[in-house]
Amino acid sequence: MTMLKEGRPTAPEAVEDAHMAPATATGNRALMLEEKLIFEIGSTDTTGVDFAETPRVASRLGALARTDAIGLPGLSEQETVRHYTRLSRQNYAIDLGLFPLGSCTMKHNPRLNEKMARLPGFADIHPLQPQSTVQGALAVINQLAFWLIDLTGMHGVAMAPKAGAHGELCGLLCIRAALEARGDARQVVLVPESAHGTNPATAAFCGYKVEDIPATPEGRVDLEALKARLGPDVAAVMITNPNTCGLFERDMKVISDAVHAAGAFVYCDGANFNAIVGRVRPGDLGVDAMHINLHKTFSTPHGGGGPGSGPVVLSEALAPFGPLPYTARMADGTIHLIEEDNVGEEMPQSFGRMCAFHGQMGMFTRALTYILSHGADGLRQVAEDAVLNANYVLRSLEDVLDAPFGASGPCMHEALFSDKGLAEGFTTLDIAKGLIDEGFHPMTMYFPLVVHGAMLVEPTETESKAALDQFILALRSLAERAKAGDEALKGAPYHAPRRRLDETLAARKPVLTWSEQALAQAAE
Amino acid sequence: MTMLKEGRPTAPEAVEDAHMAPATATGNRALMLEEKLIFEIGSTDTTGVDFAETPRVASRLGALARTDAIGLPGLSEQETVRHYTRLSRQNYAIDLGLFPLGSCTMKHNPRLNEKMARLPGFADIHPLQPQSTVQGALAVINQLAFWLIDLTGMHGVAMAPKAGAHGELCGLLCIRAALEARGDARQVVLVPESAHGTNPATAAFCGYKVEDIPATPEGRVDLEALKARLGPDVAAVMITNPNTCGLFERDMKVISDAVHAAGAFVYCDGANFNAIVGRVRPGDLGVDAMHINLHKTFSTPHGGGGPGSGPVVLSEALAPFGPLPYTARMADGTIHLIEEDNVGEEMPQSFGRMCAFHGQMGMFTRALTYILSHGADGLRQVAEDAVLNANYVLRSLEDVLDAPFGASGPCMHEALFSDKGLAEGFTTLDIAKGLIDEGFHPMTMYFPLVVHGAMLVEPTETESKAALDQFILALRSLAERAKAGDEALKGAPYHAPRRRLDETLAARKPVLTWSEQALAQAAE
Amino acid sequence: MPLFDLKGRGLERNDMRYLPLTDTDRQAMLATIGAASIDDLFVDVPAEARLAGPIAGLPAHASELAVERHMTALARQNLSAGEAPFFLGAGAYRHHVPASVDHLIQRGEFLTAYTPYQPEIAQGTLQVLFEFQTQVARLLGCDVANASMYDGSTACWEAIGMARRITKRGKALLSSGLHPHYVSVAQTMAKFTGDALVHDAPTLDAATDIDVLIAAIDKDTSCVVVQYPDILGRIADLTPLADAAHAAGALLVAVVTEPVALGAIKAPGAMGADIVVGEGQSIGVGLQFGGPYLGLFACKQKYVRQMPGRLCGETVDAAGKRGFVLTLSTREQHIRREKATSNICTNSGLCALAFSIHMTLLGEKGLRELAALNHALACEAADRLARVPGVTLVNDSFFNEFTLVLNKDAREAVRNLADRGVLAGVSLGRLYPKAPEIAGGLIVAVTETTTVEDIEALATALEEELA
Amino acid sequence: MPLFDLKGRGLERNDMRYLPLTDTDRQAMLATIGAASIDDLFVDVPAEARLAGPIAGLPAHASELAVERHMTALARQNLSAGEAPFFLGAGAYRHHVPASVDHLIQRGEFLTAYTPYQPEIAQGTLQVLFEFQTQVARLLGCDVANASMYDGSTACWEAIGMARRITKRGKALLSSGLHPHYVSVAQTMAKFTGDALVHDAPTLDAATDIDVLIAAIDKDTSCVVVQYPDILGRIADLTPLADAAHAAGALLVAVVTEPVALGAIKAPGAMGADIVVGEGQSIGVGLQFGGPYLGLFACKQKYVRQMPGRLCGETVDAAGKRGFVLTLSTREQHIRREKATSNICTNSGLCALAFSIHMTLLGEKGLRELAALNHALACEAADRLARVPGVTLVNDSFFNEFTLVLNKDAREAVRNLADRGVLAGVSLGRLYPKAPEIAGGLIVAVTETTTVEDIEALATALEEELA
Ligand SMILES: Cc1ncc(COP(=O)(O)O)c(C=O)c1O
Ligand SMILES: Cc1ncc(COP(=O)(O)O)c(C=O)c1O
Repeated sequence: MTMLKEGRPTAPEAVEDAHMAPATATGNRALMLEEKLIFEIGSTDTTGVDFAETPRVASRLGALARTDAIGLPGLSEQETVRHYTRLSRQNYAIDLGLFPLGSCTMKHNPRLNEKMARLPGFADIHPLQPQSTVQGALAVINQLAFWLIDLTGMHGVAMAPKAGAHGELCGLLCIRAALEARGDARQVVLVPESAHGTNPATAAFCGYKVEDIPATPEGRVDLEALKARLGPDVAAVMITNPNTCGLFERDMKVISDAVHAAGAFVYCDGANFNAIVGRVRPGDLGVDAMHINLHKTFSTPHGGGGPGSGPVVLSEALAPFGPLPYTARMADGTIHLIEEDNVGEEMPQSFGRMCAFHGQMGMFTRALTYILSHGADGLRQVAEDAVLNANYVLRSLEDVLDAPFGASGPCMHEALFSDKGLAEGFTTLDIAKGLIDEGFHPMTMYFPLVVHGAMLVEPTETESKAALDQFILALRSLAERAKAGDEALKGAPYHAPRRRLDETLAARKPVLTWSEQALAQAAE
Repeated sequence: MTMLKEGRPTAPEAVEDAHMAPATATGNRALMLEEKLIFEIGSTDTTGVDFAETPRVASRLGALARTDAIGLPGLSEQETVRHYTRLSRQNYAIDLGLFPLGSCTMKHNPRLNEKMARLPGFADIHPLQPQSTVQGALAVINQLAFWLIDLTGMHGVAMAPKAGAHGELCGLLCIRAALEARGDARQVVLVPESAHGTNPATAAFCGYKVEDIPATPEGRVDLEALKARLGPDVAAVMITNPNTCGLFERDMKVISDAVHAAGAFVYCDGANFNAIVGRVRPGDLGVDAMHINLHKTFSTPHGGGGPGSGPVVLSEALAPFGPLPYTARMADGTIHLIEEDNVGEEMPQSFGRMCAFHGQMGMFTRALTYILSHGADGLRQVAEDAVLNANYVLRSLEDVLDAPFGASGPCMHEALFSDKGLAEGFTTLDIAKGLIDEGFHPMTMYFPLVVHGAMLVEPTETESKAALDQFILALRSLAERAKAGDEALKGAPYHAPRRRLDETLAARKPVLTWSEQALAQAAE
Repeated sequence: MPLFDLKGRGLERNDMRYLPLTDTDRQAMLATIGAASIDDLFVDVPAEARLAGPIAGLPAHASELAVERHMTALARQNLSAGEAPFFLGAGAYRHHVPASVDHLIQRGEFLTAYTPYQPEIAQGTLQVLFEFQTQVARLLGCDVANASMYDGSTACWEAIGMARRITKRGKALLSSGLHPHYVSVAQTMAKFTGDALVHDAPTLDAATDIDVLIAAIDKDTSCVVVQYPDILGRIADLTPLADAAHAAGALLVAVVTEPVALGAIKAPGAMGADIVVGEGQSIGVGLQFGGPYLGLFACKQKYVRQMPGRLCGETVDAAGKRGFVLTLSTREQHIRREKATSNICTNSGLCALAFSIHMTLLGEKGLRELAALNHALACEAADRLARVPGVTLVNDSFFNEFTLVLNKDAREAVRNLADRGVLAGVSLGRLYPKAPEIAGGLIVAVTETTTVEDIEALATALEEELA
Repeated sequence: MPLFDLKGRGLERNDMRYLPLTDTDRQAMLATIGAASIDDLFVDVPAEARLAGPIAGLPAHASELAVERHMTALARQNLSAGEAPFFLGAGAYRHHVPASVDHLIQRGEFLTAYTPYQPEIAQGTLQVLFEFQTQVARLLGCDVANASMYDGSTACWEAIGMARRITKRGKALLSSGLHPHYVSVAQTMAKFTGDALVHDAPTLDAATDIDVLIAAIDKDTSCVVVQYPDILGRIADLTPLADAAHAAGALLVAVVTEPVALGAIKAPGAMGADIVVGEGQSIGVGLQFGGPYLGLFACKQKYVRQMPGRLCGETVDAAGKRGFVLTLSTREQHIRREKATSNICTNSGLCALAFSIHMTLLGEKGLRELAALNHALACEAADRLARVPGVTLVNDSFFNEFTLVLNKDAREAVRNLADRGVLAGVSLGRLYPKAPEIAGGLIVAVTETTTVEDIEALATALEEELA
């Protein structure tokens, strides 16, 4: 052993003992640190913020001063930074690797977008400032609105909706308002079984009865069945295109024509717009309303669950019913925010306001930055590369994984596999958890519902070929293990911060907040 | 097993098989991702940056256009973000936990400081802009300079030095200039054996002969020996106070008086200023020059090795010899940057310029922000809490770890232990590597040189009692294992991204850059 | 239409900074797929719907530098709150957010993660949600809280819907002190769900409409919705209202648009509110011209299975270690589809994180100090502004926001003051264009970011404007 | 003296946002230690040196909000490069740094790590350094590069010192085209080390002083130090100089202050330079009023053991996996103390990271495009400015920087133009106050951030100034 004079060895002995690792006294494993709850480490008289002296005044709190203990622990700034840094390290994220959640479009989130959204001129302005003081912000909304219209070939756009589901709501409200305006109180919305849960939920949320549309064996809407069901009670048909099986609805235009002929409207779930942006305009397919998840196609970050933004593009028939407020460019170049205050007689049929202010400004600045960066040419390339990547995954794995619609033509931006052919007792979940150990986020599991043990893989265009190849390698290895019945796979993940978690227990005895009591009980 | 209708299990089987973890196909271990070199994953025709079109011009490159391949790989933005994010996750850092490197003052780096340094008014100004356009920046330098003087009780300050070692250089240049100005070409600098390596290196760097000062058995400078060595050949004595054994040099004032009486100067290494800031002014102890590591006491981040900043406070005797440029506030309130251009007859004895521009502006804004945040009261508290934390560690562990100077009085901001008493064959290195598995950065090892197997622990004031208690628990457990001769400890770390690395191999056959050739050889 | 020449340039496939595939890659991949060209992958798109080239109307791709210049120029066309004396509130408040909050929410592992559907590698987000739910429940004085809604106004509507499901009644009484935008949102939805809403514009009195509401409760009432402090800044004890509602079998829904207030005044839950919703933007999120914001949603334990939105719960892993998962998802659209309690999916996760971090930095001590400071500065401002000739103060109770009556149309005054560089507050004319009788009203908010100089600037400008 | 009232307040021990200990903690810890009070821990400080209370002259601690306000106000007193037509260079260049660079260097694991002394948990920093060393070596055309120095000027001095150690000679010839601040730094050091330096101010000719230097080389010469492109922006082939130096047993040290140039022009190493040093600020780091910057240091393989600064090398771990460590540390102060090759310890690690990330984003393709764009814009600017009456262009070769001669003192012109909001360049009067014969010289730098409008603004302002 080489050793310096101070007694320091400089070359290690070779080892073959990775599994000898003794448990640590702290429970930590080097850089994977266990972190307690703020309620366990903080205290109500510690703070990480200090303030200027409070002037003495006679309180005017209506004799309602809060005197009880609230129970909010504080931490010093250092402890706070550490708490959240440590927690963050227990997450997977796009920044770490491929995040192929089907239907979620987990593409790269450019940092320029974050920087632009934080310019004080955007981040530090109040929604009710006089319009003369927010012309730049209104220009952002207005420009984005126009470009979304250009990209979709539609007539108008509602910028207010705060996410995809909120956009669905906006679209259906427009449809209902349009129908009511012509005195036509239709009550049914048709939704394919493969649709995302928000579609039926939204339809129900605004008072519609939901009925299924059947699918063909090749994974598309059954046109004949649909036509047969159309009638005077049907208000709208909700279609996802490309659909959640990853296929383009070839008959979209025919469907739209049939729906329109039956006096109903076509709502398109635009969550999968990434597959066609710059190559196909939904307006050309007869769509009446479609939400666009800015947090998918236009790369605003998902943030662990939100926020998103779901502008809805509208056909000429629906545009007059859209929500307040909206922006309009005047002849003199100024941009007006049209709201209750100044709408006058301009938009008499608007269904009204659907959220407190003007939508998700912070997402608009990011999405506009994204569009400017890509341009018309880049966006078209986005769709092409997204589709190319998905087909590459599909065709590279269909020999080891069942691709139920592999014969239905090329897929669009996502590749769908099923659990068919795995050894007895092995499930999609095992493959998913195995991917975790391999350093990937799993694909969407068990959705769409039309396929047993569905695995929906959406790589997006921002993945390199090298990243895809590594992912394919990992998935192939897992498929082989699951087919061979490798029991070790059922224990995966082994290397993640936690082993598989018990969801049944969580739902059976819900513990939704921390309490001193729960702690005391646990200690017993 | 609970199972949803789509075939999804919701509760896991209980496991006892953590060590069954099979190797992954990718080599990744869930969130601990292996990452190749950019030269292995990038290509020279990929880029993560795009530019506006280049106008066509006739080149005026003096016929020296670069035509050879440079060999610089590029990555798309997504790949770049991933590469560096993954690499970052292989690092330990203050943001993850206690980083008790003795002599390094790894305290919390407030994020406000980062934000302020990035204001365009500070970050995006050129060092040679007309002074009328950079008054705010000059005010930052000037204000910081004055407050450093206040905090140290000195006469002047040189802001140019770019780190502690550069500050030492500045101080010794002042001393040499002052001696030469009086025609006194002394040639020797005295340095304690416990001093940081930069002290002797700096003295040698500017042409001095270096001699050791002996220490007393209790870990302080041997006053009598020092006095005996002083003489007409000694230019300066370099003392670290608090010293690197973590002790305050009680006799500092007596030493200074003796040094001055012998016609020499006292250079104080101020790396450990954190122990006394706001409580003791070095100027009151007879110091002539002292560098202040803004990246220690004033919390500018270490950044994995730098940059730092090392302003040097100077006594009245040395101030006239300080470097150019410097700032001066004029009667009209404007601040002038005094440099060759405008120094006139004002600073005839200045030893000149020691770096291209005006020092580490980016560190000045951070340090000033830090001082404003703490105030005089907070800085005093910093020293108190830093010393309290170190003594708490010292006294909590001296029963299991040898504390060679534990009887020499309270320690200051750092606690020193040795490897005495560990089982045969167990070293300080084993304890350090064990700490890694426990989730801590090791302490400074094998420094100072005066103690065998030294472990120098500097917790800093920004650690909570809970963090210290966990650290003490871990170190106690490791000390016990090393005393009991637990062989497993010699294999540590087990959980880090790498096991112990072979430094001998690295130095014997240095591979300092990547080359295609090296790759080809490895593949053989 | 772009303000600045973006200097975009034509398509060069390999130089888009966000797209990693090279043409060589593309060819190799097409070969694996067995397709001759990209176009072959789009065969299922009807020929007439395939676009031949890039869409007209949009510029070509532009460099980061050009885009940054363009966006910066747009940003500079706005007068940001930090550049002027600033007094706007009315549902969105300017507070100082510590720098560490924004630093932490930008950690890629938080920012670029999806909803935590794979809990083994999402414990970071999940533990934060569990902590957030606890913080919100405690702040609002409720048993449980969810993992966030879009914003306060949509949370408010969800509460009305939930009250309908619980009480099986369809009439909601909305206080005249409820934010008019929240009222509008509810009215929009009610048109379609058939709920009946009762509502008037507020009057400029010191007292709230609690007594009116109590009198209006009847056996058809599903809930009473009351804002606290209300749109004019007034604070009333909700206990009598809760009692009256409960006596009639109705629920009390309380709405809080300024959560900082709850560091100073009683929690609605503690006064008997069954559901408490709120806008969380004040803590951690910032103004952002109205969004994204943060809907807070909390209620009594017994109603938990009727709640909308995601919930995070505690559990254990296969090795017995504590961990967190999304739970009770049988309430949610992805499991229950048309029978879900709400259609919400994407929520305000990152804003919840920001809220939770800011709240952790504050802690109870900091929150109370912050609230006290807001209140004290607001008191000073109210006193100063009430001394301006032509100005009357409406409130006798308030937290950090109060209403003045000017001797002229406040909308005009606000616009004129903006021209002088003072952002004076929110006029009632803007909020209630159809209620000319209260058009003199001006809502003024004061927070820890307001300086004495700001207050003086507003007072002076008002003096000149009203003279 | 502070410009703004910081509203600090007196000491309240528990409310400092950065200090986690509570008074309760402190008492408990003192008890463990066995000390009665904090003062007892300072017993070794002589009584007369113990301060009784907070130091006078400094304010009390202040809130984040107050500090941010204060610093922002100071920042606003500066005219930042983005706010004006901007043409300064002369050793510090304004380039666009992609947003992702700053995002990544702020990852806590990079920002708040120390020097990688514990390689098992510092592979992130170490791999970056290994990549950085390779990038720098390739860019400069050398075999090896170190892990960074403070800045270009100190790297330059270190190179002279290294040449002395290698050649055992003490006379260095400094080109008149070497940045005058670099010359000053060398002169400062040489006063103490005894090296002899030969140097003159430049003349305003199109040709560099290569021939003069070749003629001056003699057997005492340790090295010739030449900047490329030089301070006036001129570019000369270094091969003859390298040959002449080598023939005399001397080394050629090349200095590059604008590394972007090496995307367009030959690398100094390829022309025979033995040591190439540079200022790396242009790539990834930003202007920052002069610091922190990034010293680049590269040389031929055979001189590696004479290099200053840290080196990262490849090795394997105990399980046989590739890993990286700091190596050859027997050159360094912490091992060799007074025998070290340099006293440097803390270097510019984070700036090296920023450089490396930016270079990875660029890649060879991007770097070449960036260089081409800089050069093209500079050519356009030079042509435009040369047409201004009273202006003559010195250079016939240049990359992105050239020198004009004005018909008046350029220092004054620069000041006057600044008053009109144009940051015109760097005057030779400021750099060479003792050389009045070149006081008409103005160094103008043009980068990808310069717009056509900026060039026009400078031309117009110069026309008016010189009329
Ligand atoms: C197909 C589909 N539709 C709708 C939605 C709902 O969108 P959001 O989550 O933005 O409300 C999603 C997103 O998860 C989706 O994938
Ligand atoms: C005691 C001591 N002196 C000097 C230095 C050198 O300072 P720097 O690294 O800033 O050059 C250090 C820092 O490592 C130190 O700990």
